[in-house]
Amino acid sequence: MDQGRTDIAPGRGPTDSELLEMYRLMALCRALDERVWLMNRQGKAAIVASAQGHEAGQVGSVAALRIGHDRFYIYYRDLAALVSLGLTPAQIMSGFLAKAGEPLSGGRQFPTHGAHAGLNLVNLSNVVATQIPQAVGDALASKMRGEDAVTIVYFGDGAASVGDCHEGMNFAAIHKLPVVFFCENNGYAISVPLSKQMAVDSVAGRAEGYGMPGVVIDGTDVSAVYEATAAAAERARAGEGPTLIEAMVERYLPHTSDDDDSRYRPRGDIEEARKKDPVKMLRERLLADGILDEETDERFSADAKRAVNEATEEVEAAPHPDPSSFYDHVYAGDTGGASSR
Amino acid sequence: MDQGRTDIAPGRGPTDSELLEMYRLMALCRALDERVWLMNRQGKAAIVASAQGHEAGQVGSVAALRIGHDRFYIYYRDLAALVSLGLTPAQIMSGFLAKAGEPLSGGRQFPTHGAHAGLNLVNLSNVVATQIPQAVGDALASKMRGEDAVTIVYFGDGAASVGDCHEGMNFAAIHKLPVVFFCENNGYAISVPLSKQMAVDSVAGRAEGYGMPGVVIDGTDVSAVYEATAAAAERARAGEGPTLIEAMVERYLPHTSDDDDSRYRPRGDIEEARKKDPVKMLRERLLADGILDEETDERFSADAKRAVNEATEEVEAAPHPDPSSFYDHVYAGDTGGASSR
Amino acid sequence: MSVIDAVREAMREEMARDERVFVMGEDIGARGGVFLATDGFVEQFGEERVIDTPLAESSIAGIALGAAMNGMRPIAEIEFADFIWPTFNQVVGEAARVRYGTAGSLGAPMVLRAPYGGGVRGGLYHSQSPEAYFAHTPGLKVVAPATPYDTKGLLKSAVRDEDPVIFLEHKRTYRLVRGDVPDEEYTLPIGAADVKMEGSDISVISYGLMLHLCLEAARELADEGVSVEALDLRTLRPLDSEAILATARKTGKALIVHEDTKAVGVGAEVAAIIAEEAFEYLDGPIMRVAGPEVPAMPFSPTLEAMFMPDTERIANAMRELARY
Amino acid sequence: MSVIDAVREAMREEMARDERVFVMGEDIGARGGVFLATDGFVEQFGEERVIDTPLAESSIAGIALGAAMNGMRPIAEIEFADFIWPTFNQVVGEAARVRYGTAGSLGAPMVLRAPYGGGVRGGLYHSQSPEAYFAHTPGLKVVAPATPYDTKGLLKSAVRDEDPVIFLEHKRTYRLVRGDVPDEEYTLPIGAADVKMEGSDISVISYGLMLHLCLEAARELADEGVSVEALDLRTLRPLDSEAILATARKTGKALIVHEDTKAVGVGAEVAAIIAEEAFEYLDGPIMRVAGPEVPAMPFSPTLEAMFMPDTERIANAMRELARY
Ligand SMILES: Cc1ncc(C[n+]2csc(CCOP(=O)(O)OP(=O)(O)O)c2C)c(N)n1
Ligand SMILES: Cc1ncc(C[n+]2csc(CCOP(=O)(O)OP(=O)(O)O)c2C)c(N)n1
Ligand SMILES: [Mg+2]
Ligand SMILES: [Mg+2]
Repeated sequence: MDQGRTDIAPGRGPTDSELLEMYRLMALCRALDERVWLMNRQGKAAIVASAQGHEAGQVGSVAALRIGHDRFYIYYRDLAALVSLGLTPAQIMSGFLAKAGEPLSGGRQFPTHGAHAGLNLVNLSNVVATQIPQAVGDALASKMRGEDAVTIVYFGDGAASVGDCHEGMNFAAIHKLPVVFFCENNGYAISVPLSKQMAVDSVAGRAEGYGMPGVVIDGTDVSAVYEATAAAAERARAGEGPTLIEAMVERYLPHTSDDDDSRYRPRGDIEEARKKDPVKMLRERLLADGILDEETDERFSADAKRAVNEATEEVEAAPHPDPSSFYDHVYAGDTGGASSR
Repeated sequence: MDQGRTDIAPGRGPTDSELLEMYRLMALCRALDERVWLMNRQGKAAIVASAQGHEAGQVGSVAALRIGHDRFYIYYRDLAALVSLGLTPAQIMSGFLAKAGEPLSGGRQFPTHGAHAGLNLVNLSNVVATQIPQAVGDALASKMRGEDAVTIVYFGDGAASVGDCHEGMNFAAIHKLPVVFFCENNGYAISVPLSKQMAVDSVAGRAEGYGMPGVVIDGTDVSAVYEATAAAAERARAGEGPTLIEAMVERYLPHTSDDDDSRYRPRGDIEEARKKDPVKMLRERLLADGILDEETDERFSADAKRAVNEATEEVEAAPHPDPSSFYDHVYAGDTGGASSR
Repeated sequence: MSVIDAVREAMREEMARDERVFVMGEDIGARGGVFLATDGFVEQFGEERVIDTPLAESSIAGIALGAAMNGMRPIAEIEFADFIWPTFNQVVGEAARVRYGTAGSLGAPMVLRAPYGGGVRGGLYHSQSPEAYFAHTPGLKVVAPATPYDTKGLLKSAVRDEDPVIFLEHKRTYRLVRGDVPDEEYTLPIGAADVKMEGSDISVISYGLMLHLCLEAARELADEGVSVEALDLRTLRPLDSEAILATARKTGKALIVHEDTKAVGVGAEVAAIIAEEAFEYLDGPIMRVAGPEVPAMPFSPTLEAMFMPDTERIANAMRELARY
Repeated sequence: MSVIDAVREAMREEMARDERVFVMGEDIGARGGVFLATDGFVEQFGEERVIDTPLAESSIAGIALGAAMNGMRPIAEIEFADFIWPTFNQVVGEAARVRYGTAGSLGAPMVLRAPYGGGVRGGLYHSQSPEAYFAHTPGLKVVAPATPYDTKGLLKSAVRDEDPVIFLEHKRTYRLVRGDVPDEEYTLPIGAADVKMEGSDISVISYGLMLHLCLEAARELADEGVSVEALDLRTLRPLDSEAILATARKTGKALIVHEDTKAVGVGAEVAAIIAEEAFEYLDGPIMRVAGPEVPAMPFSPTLEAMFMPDTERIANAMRELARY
């Protein structure tokens, strides 16, 4: 943790094998991310929001939680969280191409959006910050039933300005709900820099005003992320309530494939940021620490490439959703093509 | 100031004659307040929200500002602010009885609601916290035109939970707008106690998270209120941006005349609070300091009583608004009874 | 039993029946709700299931939604419908699309209750009728009952419904309207209108408080020899278009009455359905009596009276229609 | 000139003309707006009058309202209409009532611009049509132009209007629809519909993107010997009921077309007005072609196509109506 803020105990760190697995996931995600961006440029994927630069924050936090048990409210930039949760490249890519059988929304929603019941994964909408009170309500439900699931909710620095963020955090603190607020602060909301988003330089500084701990961490360092998340989850499970983690990250690419960041972002800015590329940094560290060897690294690369290639082929060949599914699921019981009114 | 919080310089205090005038206004307001409550119990006033217990906060803050120049966004509990701004008891009472010629909304709105252009006074709606971003926009307008008006916005502890409060404060801090956020913390939002409203015990503690100073003051002490407001106004005029003042006050009566506080509030609670009655405390202090003498005090009492009696007679005799005014002012230019569609 | 009693008993029974049901909102705990809809609940069910929330409507809806997506069945109270606008993003934008946007993986079985309507000296901000906005929104269900019997049966169905239901209670009916409610448990189907009075000359289609004024006007008309059929919509989404068309076809003359303002209101849809699908049966224009096109109901009694449709206006419209 | 150019030029001219006019919204500064509606503005007018706001729509509306009440004329951009729901409380609840609730002491001369509509692979949250909600609200004006000429003239009028105007720009028309715009300055009256094609057999009433599909379908029908009159509503509140009634009385047959979902939509009001006031002139049912009753437009191209009304559906409805 960069600036541990106070009453949050240090969490346990990742084991070597966990580190290795996180690196594998980050490399896989990066390969997938580059591919879908390319597919957008080829006119195949209508819209892409890239996670490049954010991977350590997402992978590190998911790794510190219990997949299939804890609960995940993510947002559009969380491709690496999806990969970490175990969605396959083909499943994810089928969202980018909105193909039949897409697991989250049946191709109805933007890529990565929808939900996955088995994974306790929700990415309901594109509307920034709506997930925050929803995640709080989700945690309330777990608490009411006496379950020990922790709900983590991801959001950006822009989202922190929305009223729903305030209302959700306040409620979670009052009821000491098992929530981890995970802010991926990349310094931009599309083109709006942090200095126009807030008069302070950290979202985590607001945590105290709600009565919960807030920590600022280096979001490019998986270990720091893992530790902070583990500590927050422990607090949550112990009934001590929510924690706000602010992971400082960088957005390498434009906001989405529709954006042109040269209109507002100094080039040097990104070059500078890329020096702290979380995937490269982790690779170097694991090599140095003897946790990763070149051979394994090459295998990871090759596997990632193959998985992404296979996914591309599979998904490009897949059919579009059947138009007759259009009227399904407006209300419970709506299936089979009948209009609801 | 009880707990000066940091970077806010102490403001100037009220002069003796200002103190005396504030006392006169507080006593007048109390008499009016008791009368309209009575008129509700008599079935004459449909709804009353009382300011009893809040008077020092409202009178002290208005006194520190420039009437007719600075700008006031108040809420439903701000009867004493209205009295301080110079509305007559008859004008105010005409709102409680919704009579013709009522100056703020023509009897269309709940008592004390509407606006007064000459006084730069806005109390637009009953919807809690909506006035906060409005006041921020109001201050933005003054700043854009290079005017030195300060906008003060009043709200309760409940209002602080609303998203609009967060969004408005954040914007004001970013743009260093000349706003004073004046929270009248009476520990209740109708029946909901502060402990269920927030996990902390002060709203002002949130100011830092926006990048502005926040102070907690004793809202039953006019001098403390005056000083804090004067200091915040000076900051605002100097281009240093907003301040959040949290005045700790007590609500002596039920939330409104529709409420029954015995359902949720321990009796001892109010009795305890009444020991710090701001009107009585100021009276005693001014008598002790020789600023007020018994004779003047009796004159104030008699004047207040007479003004309230005269207002009652005048307003009870006044006609109801002409039904033909019903279609006026839906859009600009709508007057004379024509339907707008 | 009064309407507010019906609301209370429906919730009490559903909470007793199903552990997943809980209530949340402002002042619903010790205070028992500003209209006493949850009077005694905190004593009976405890603070965990009777949650006094902070003053923050957007999150009341958002938190209810999150709890619903995670297996609970929240009933959230919006203290007055006038304060429901902050929930729009979480309700119209989010809850209404949960099932569709997840292709059925998740649902949002939540109820948002709100006292609405005027004629209570509520002024601009305690008198509003928000039904048209929600009735326009696919994915929501909108219920607006008029009697204690319908209120109880429909609220119980709303709580059991798998989809988000906006449940609108006309606050003037709370204590004014009384009626029999059976001791045995029952539910009523959402989406079914109800003929509250059979007739053959003209149809009046209404809901909520206005239904009662329509029935009063219909009784006046009966004395004048005009037979009025009164349809109570009860549910505003989905609208029971079969029942609407049946009565329109039967009498050939339709009058729609609501307190909410006219333009782009629920009455417009009822008129459009009839004009589109029962055109051949019509013997007169489709008429509407509705709130006037002003932003809200004023506080002054003289001005409030200008807003509220009354029995006289309704009876006059019936007479005009009967003359065709 | 394209529609987006018309938007930009209208704002540029009004900002140059009146110091009180300023723009605010997300990404409207250096980025020039996500659709480039304010491209070059920050360079021309400076950061004070071109305000990149935090991501917080409720306050964008609330701050604009406060500035408007204090003498300014803000134009606030909501990045996509899908994100307009958080403004509902400040717009529907507050801005719409400022003049009425202060008996004329204050007004709210503000414009809320929003790109809306689908057919752009926008999915559930970048395709929505929010007009019905605002068109239901007295105190607001709602403008939804279809051509560059109308866009420029109406946006300039909106900025000069003394009351709050919701200005809806169909994002698919931004670059697709081009047209002549005079060099000289002009404004167009809010509240006036426009006959875009004269005809005598049937009337088609529409607005926004759908107007263009209606005109295309009308040209098809002309080849088949059916003469279609096409009315462009342009303003959705206040509706130009005279123009609606004039065309309905002229042809006796009305088809209303909009992309927004059907129930309780703007088309319902148009149908209701005709059914109420032009009943004697009608030779056929009042028909509607509108978006289907699903919560929103899906992202998949095959599913998106199911949502969007197209020329074929419109032409078929015209044929059906012509047969009466
Ligand atoms: C309520 C809302 N307003 C505006 C948008 C348009 N929009 C999409 S993403 C975005 C920026 C979000 O920034 P941030 O929260 O920092 O997340 P990041 O994209 O940087 O990860 C904006 C303005 C939206 N989706 N929702
Ligand atoms: C948005 C909104 N929600 C609910 C209400 C109903 N209501 C009116 S006053 C009030 C409590 C406000 O408490 P607080 O802000 O502390 O002010 P106080 O009355 O204590 O001065 C509530 C819940 C409202 N007017 N507006
Ligand atoms: Mg960001
Ligand atoms: Mg309070």
